[in-house]
Amino acid sequence: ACGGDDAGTTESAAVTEALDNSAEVQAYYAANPDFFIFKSIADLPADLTWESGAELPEMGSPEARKGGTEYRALQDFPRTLRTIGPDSNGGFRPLLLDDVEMRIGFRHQDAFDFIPGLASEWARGEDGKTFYIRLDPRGRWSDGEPVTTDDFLFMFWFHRSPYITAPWYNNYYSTMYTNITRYDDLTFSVTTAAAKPDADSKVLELTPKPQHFYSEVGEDFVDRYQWRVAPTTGAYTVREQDIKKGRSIALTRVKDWWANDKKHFRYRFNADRIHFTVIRDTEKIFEAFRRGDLDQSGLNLAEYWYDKLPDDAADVQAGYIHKSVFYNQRPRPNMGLWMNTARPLLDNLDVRLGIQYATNFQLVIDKFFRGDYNRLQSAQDGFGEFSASGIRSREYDVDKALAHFARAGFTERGADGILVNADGQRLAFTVSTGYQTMKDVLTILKEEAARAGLEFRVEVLDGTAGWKKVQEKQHDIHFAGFGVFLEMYPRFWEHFHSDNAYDDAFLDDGSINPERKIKTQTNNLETFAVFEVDALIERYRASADTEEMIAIANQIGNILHDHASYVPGFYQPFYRVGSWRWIRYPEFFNHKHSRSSGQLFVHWVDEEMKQETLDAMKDGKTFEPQIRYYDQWKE
Amino acid sequence: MHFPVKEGILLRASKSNRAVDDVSLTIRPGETLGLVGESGCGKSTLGRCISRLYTPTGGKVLFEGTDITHLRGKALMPHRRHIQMIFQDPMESLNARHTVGEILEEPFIIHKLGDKAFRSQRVRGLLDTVGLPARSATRYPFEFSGGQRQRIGIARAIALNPRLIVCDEPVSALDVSIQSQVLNLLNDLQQEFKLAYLFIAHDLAVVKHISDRVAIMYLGKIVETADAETIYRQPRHPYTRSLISAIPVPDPHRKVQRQVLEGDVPSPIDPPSGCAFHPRCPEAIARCKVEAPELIAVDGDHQSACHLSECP
Amino acid sequence: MPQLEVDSLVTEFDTDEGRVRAVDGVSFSVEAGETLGIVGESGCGKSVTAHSIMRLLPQPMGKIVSGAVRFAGRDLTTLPIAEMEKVRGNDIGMVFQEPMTALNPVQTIGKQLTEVMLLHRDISADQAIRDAVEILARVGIPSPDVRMGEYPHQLSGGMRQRVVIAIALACEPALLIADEPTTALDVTIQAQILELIRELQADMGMAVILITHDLGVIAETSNNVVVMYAGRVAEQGSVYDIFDRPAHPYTQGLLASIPRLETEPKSRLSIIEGMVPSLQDLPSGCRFQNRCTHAIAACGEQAPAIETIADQHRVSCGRWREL
Amino acid sequence: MFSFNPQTLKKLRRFRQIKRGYYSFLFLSVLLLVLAFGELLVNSRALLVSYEGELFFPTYTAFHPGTDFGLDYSYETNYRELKAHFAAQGGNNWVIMPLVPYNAYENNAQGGMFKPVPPSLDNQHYLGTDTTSRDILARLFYGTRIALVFALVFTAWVYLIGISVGCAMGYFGGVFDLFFQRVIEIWSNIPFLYMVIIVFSVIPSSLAIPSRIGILLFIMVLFSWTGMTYNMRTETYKEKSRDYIAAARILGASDTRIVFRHILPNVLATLVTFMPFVVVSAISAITALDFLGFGLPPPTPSLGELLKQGTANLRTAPWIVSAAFTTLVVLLTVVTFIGEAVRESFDPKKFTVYR
Amino acid sequence: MRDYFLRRLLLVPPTLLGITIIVFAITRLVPGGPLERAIMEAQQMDAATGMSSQAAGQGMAISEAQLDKLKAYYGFDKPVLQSYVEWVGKVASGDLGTSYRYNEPVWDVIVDRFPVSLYYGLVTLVLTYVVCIPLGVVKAIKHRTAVDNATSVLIFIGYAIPGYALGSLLLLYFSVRLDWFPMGGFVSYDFADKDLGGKALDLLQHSILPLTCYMVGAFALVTMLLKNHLMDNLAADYMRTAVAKGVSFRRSVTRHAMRNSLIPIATTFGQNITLLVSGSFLIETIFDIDGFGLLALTAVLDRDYPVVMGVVLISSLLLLVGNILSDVLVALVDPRIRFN
Ligand SMILES: Nc1ncnc2c1ncn2[C@@H]1O[C@H](COP(=O)(O)OP(=O)(O)OP(=O)(O)O)[C@@H](O)[C@H]1O
Ligand SMILES: Nc1ncnc2c1ncn2[C@@H]1O[C@H](COP(=O)(O)OP(=O)(O)OP(=O)(O)O)[C@@H](O)[C@H]1O
Ligand SMILES: [Mg+2]
Ligand SMILES: [Mg+2]
Repeated sequence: ACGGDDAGTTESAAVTEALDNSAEVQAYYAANPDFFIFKSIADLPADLTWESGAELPEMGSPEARKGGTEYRALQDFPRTLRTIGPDSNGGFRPLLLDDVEMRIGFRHQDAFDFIPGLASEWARGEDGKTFYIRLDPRGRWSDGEPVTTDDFLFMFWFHRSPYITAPWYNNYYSTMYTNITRYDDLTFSVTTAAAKPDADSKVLELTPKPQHFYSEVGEDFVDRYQWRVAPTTGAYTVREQDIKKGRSIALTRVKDWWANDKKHFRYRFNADRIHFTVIRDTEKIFEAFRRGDLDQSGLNLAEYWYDKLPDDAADVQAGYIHKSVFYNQRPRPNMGLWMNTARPLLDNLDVRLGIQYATNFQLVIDKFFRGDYNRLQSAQDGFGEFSASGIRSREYDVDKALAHFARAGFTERGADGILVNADGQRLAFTVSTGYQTMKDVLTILKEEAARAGLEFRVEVLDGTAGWKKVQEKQHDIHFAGFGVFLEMYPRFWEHFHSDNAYDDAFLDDGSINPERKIKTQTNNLETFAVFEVDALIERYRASADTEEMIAIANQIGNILHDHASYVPGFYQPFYRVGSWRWIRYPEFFNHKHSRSSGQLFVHWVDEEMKQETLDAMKDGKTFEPQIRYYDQWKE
Repeated sequence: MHFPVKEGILLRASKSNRAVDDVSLTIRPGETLGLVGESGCGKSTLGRCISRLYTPTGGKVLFEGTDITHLRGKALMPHRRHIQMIFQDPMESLNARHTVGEILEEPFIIHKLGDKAFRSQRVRGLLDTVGLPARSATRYPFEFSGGQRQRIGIARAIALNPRLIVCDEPVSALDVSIQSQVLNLLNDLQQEFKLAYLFIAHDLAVVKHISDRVAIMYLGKIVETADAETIYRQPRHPYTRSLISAIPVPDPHRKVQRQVLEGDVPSPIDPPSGCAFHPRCPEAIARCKVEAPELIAVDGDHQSACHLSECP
Repeated sequence: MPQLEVDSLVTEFDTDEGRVRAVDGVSFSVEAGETLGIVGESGCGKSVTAHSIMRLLPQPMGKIVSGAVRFAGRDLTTLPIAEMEKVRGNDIGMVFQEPMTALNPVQTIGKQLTEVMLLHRDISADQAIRDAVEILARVGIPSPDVRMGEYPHQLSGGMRQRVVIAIALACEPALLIADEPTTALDVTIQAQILELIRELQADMGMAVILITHDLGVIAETSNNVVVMYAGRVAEQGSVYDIFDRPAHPYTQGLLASIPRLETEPKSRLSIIEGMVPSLQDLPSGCRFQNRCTHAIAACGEQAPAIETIADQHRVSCGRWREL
Repeated sequence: MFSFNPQTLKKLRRFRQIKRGYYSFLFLSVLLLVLAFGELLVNSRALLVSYEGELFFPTYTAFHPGTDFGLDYSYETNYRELKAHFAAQGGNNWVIMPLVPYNAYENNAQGGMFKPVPPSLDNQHYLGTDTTSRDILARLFYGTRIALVFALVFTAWVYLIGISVGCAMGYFGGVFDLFFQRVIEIWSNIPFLYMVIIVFSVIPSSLAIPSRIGILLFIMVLFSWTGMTYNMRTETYKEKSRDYIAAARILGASDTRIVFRHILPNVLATLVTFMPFVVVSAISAITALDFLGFGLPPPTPSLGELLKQGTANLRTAPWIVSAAFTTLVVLLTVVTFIGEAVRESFDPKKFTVYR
Repeated sequence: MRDYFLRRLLLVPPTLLGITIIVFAITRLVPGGPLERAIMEAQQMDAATGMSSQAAGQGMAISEAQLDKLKAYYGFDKPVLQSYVEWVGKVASGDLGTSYRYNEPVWDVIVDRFPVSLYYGLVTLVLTYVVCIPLGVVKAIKHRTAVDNATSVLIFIGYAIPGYALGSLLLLYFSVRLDWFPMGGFVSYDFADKDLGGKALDLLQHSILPLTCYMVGAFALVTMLLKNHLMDNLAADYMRTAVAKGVSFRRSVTRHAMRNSLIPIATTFGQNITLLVSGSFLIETIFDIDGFGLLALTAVLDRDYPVVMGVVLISSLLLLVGNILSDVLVALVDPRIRFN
């Protein structure tokens, strides 16, 4: 009954141990009739308002030329070409899946609304949590198979399957959705668990899985699919012959890609080939770029932008290399100090407040990041109205810090200037981090904190050890940021609900359970447990009303600010690149939500210009230098 | 005394080096027993068994009637005082990092005798006894000549008033003109302290000069013992005879007819069958190949281990 | 004409403590077919004298300062090195003091033995091997063809010394210098080696210089004797002169101090008091004066010249006439 | 104990004659002395402050809050600013700063930025600053001090353990020896740096920096003591069979006496020759670990960390790598020269050829 | 002798067991294994790029059961001893397991790196011997002359310089400043497109700096070893015997002293064989050479324990076998050696 049955059989014939899971999949559908619902097209509700997002502006430039090869670097050869399962979450996955593979729809990167991808149109059901989708009949997998409803049904089986060894996916696809209903080959609906305001993104951002390719998914999925390239609906795929393990890999444009002429896509994915060389060291990547081995290089760090490739560098002045800054607006990674309030002293509000005032992030931003970065105001910045409570992070102020520390009993300075209390206890905390690169930041903070009589013992761990430490809640204060992506509203439950701090944090009456135990392996790094906040978070989670959610989010934001257990750090409000002249960007390219210049594939490689530039470099001919600021989204 | 020879993958002791094999001898109080033999025949090993540096594989060492063969630690301490040793290479036997004073003081410290003043007085006394100036105490061994170093070794050996001293080639490393000084000293000390010596050497002339009785050793066994005069006048064992004839005589008029022994000393790991000496023996008979001769008395105190000497 | 004539040989060493004159004006000569014995205490310069003859002094410390070594009419001390190489091993063979270290540990006996033959004699390699086997047999090594392929460590000390002798004799030299060839060996082996040298000398008619500190060996083997003390010749003469009529107090003391089989057991041996002075601080005048029972003030003033007592018998003592 | 031994004196004399090693030794001794009193030379605290007629010597005392000198803050006085401040006031107050008026930790932003600044006499950053505007000279200075102290303590421990185990193996022999030979073979084959890196992450950060350095030291010693045992074992074994030991035994000396009075003093003399090389390897190892980011906990000044910074900023701040490299190489070369000279003076090679 | 080598060989497996069990235990006892790494990668922001990729369900807590499943996948669900025994069992059947990081059999991962390290190892080894042996001879014969002193200073400075530190300086001057050599890597990115000559040139350009770093340290050891032993041998009695035979000085050095002096070099040869393949991870890091050393280092950093175990196993095996090989070599060149 599946579209890819034929292909599946031919494919599996080639493998020694052929497997065919279609029976198992069908049985699973049958065993979960509430989830996998089969109806006919006649059952489709009639009164739906179909949307197509077609009116949203085009992305990319009509000037873009197709063709050419772009040279990029990878820091690490992908550990697998699977996009799911162990080790699949590496730096190459966006190029296989997130940024390339077509979804039902995409958020337009300026407007928050959706543009169609695989779908031609969609509609929200009246329950607010069911979405009806009509697939674009042109939709094809890169192996020529059509994209059908069955690929979506299969997608649920696949993501819920234990074979993929990906508990987060299992979890997500089991709890976020309540059913998928098949109406016909191109029409189906998906229902989410709650009618949240952003339920549309939960559905529209789904990507199908080709059943004909995954027909051999079984116990040995992880190994069997390790290096197989799945057919894609997107513009780029990896050819077998381009996989040079450990050294290089390349993306190649799919021949006659079905969405070649589709609005929002026609001016994107321009280069014919994108070649990735593995260069482990960030320095070396930059050097390779400077030699012209690579076409572009990120210049996010101040030292690169100002020192290593300054505006007056010869190649920049000659116009061979262009520098660009793109400002953006999107949820910000919440880099900052997470205080473990379960630790002695850190359970004292005054100590925490003192730490807030004794932490000089502004200095780091001003002097270390050369004023490029912005101070975070809370752990939930960048969510628009959801982050609009107006709270400001506390400025460095030795006197205020000293005052708070004094209130906590720390009045005397020891011989080295660190405060001690009456018991002779020093005001000293370990500040750990898993980011080797942030060592300098912490040492600056340490020096500054010492003025306020506070000692930070800096501990730079390697990533894994650092993560383990916070997951086991062994830290005093940890410097980290959680990954964020483009979504509508911030999450509170993971970081601030008492469920993630203690087992049975409170007794029924809301008083503290004296026997509670710290819960490990959660993201509540502050061991934050406030009874009222629990209630707010629960309401927030349940709410379908945007306004209500905004109100609660801001309310929680204020409480968190007062609780002072997170010292907001900094964020980078832009991304910066250096690119050789032949890498072209659309004239007014900059999208509000984009997180990197390559994410949308709107640039193109101008081979003629490349030749021209190379010749010019030989002859000493120069061009107009180009240092561009795309600051329409600067806050 | 058998030294195991370890061989094979698992280092099992498959054979043994019978360095000293079934040797019986007695040393009477105040007497010198000379022990002569070729290199590697087991002289030192025997000496070291007696001074309990080695624990013999079999047999007994009786000292003044006490079996000291298996005594260890504290039990051995009283006997240690009474059996001392002088070594061949005086430099080797003195700790180069200690002053002569420290070296001579050590016996008293180990046996917890006297206080500091007593000890330094004894050190001076010892130096005097062996004919070294008192200021030697603050010097290091390498600042002395070979003969002087040997005197230091001797001083250490007599420090505790021992009754037996095992002298392991004490003069071999010394020059002729120095050798006589040391021999005289040893003789004087014996008179003065009523010492018994086991005097090991391979120079028969020296041995004869200093010994009351002499034992000749070949390949781990005693082949002949007798008092010093007898053994030169009437050697019974063919090996003894060839040894004596091999000694170069410092007299150009006496051109001796030398009886040169063929071949080398065999290895004690696989000694020849029968009499160990038979492959080199000029007088060997068929019986020598199969049967090892016993050490038997041939004439009073004179013992010999040769089939031919049994029925003279 | 004597086979070898050493004339006022002076050899010095540069050491950390300064210049040291190890051999100071030594003269002697050897006739073909004769044996010259050199005796003396350890360190008195016997080996240095021998090495000087062969110009085998360790470079860059050792140097022949003056004197001549005339061999078959040529002065070896001034011979160009290439010429000297032809003399060594070919005209003069040398047996060294330590048989244990004198052979290259990683070359077979055969190789080391044939090397000297191939260097000096115009023969084929095969011939050299045949000759080598023959000479090994001659020095009394059993199954020489097997031994040819063996390494020095597989041989006992006596065997090794025989190999060294074989090397020294391989080219039938006119002069053999044997530097304490038996010191490290057992009495019975020592007798074997001495016997061997004596036989070979008789066969080949070569001159032999035999260095030893064992007066017994000298008495048995030598025609003439040189007694050295602290780098100088104390006395020299025929073996009978030295043993019967020793003129130098040192020679006398030496002869008196050795225990002999005839001496009374446990009797006091006469001794030479004191010890050899070190070459760094030699007394002025006679070098033996500090140990000499007959020393008088004059001995400390001037070094005694070597004087001829009778015929070959010469002595370097200021008071030999009175004693 | 053996300083009066004429043999040792002779060795010392020979050592003095080896100019390269001897001058290196003098240099290192001076360096150690200078480093020991480094606070007087390289420090952000003033040597001497005269304030209102009273003299202050802040170098080795507890910190003086700004209020002590009439400033309005309670944290440690910034003496450089104080100096400028007093000068501006023009009163009788004055400040004498050390030669290099910076400590190894403070971020002294130049031109308002934390970034590497090239060497300059004007701002008294004689070797420039590192990426967070810390004075390179100060960091090198204290980094060297820590590296040297670390290496010396490391060497001491390696010797202590190596000697004890090796000596016991050589002395007791038999099963004990066999057992430890196995253990050591296994232990010494464990890749040292990898293990340090892996184990490194166990060091609890709640400890103060000195304790963490101590633990690092412990781990490093744990994985490197084996090298010493081989020599020690064979030396002991050799020494044990010598006659002077037999003599002591005949006198009734106990094992402890033999080991401590006789064997050790004799063996140690030869082991001394390895010491500088152990120091070299310790400095190299700790620098390599720092270079990889697994060494001394930040912000401890360290050569390896500077070297790492330097390599990351080859293009923009070549003075960092140059300074760190030069220091490291000079330090290691000096110790190597000493080592070679010590070896040479303990075991002079006779140069003799026969021509 | 045969017994000796057999015994040595028999001792290899238990030693390997000992080594691996200790390393295995350490990898288990130390926090932050591959499991944590997987979880971290799913959740923590990547500081370098300032972003994390988007994974469904990210940030959600996962249940115990699901965690157990991950543990099982990474093989962390069993007690140390049991998993060690399983590992040994697999190794015995020739399977080193699968790398967490490369998702390839560990053996393949390691074998991939061999050619690179082998290239550097071999070239270093050959160059070292080619340079050091003549140099050692010259130094021995010209002891305490200007030549000797000057080369001593040079090689000791070389000895003192850590290779990786030199590497960074060389990079600074020769690659960054002068642009004579590439910044690192084994070969250029476009190596495959070059012709044979171009390939050779490219390889040469890439190897000069790393080779320099590899060799500076090795020079001192081999040269001084040879020099000291040659000096001992020059002064040896058998040299006097040789000269007394009429052998010329030059011949006596080359025929007699040299062979004896090469014995200690043979002793260290075995260890150098290990160097052949193990490489120095520091130098490989600096020059970004994807060899065995870098593999080992990244495996440790990545907590890729199967690779760590594989590397430890193989390098220890090589070292042990190398040592035995050294002994064999020594026994070959030195007839005196009869191991017992
Ligand atoms: N500690 C030991 N272990 C094993 N074998 C030994 C030991 N000591 C001596 N031997 C062996 O025992 C035999 C006798 O040795 P010993 O030293 O007693 O001979 P020696 O007669 O004293 O010789 P020399 O005259 O050379 O001193 C020799 O074969 C020697 O190799
Ligand atoms: N290479 C050298 N360097 C310095 N001094 C030397 C050297 N060789 C010998 N001498 C000195 O020359 C003197 C004579 O040494 P020589 O070897 O000739 O003595 P010898 O009579 O052969 O003694 P022995 O009987 O011990 O062999 C000794 O004092 C010695 O210190
Ligand atoms: Mg002996
Ligand atoms: Mg000599």
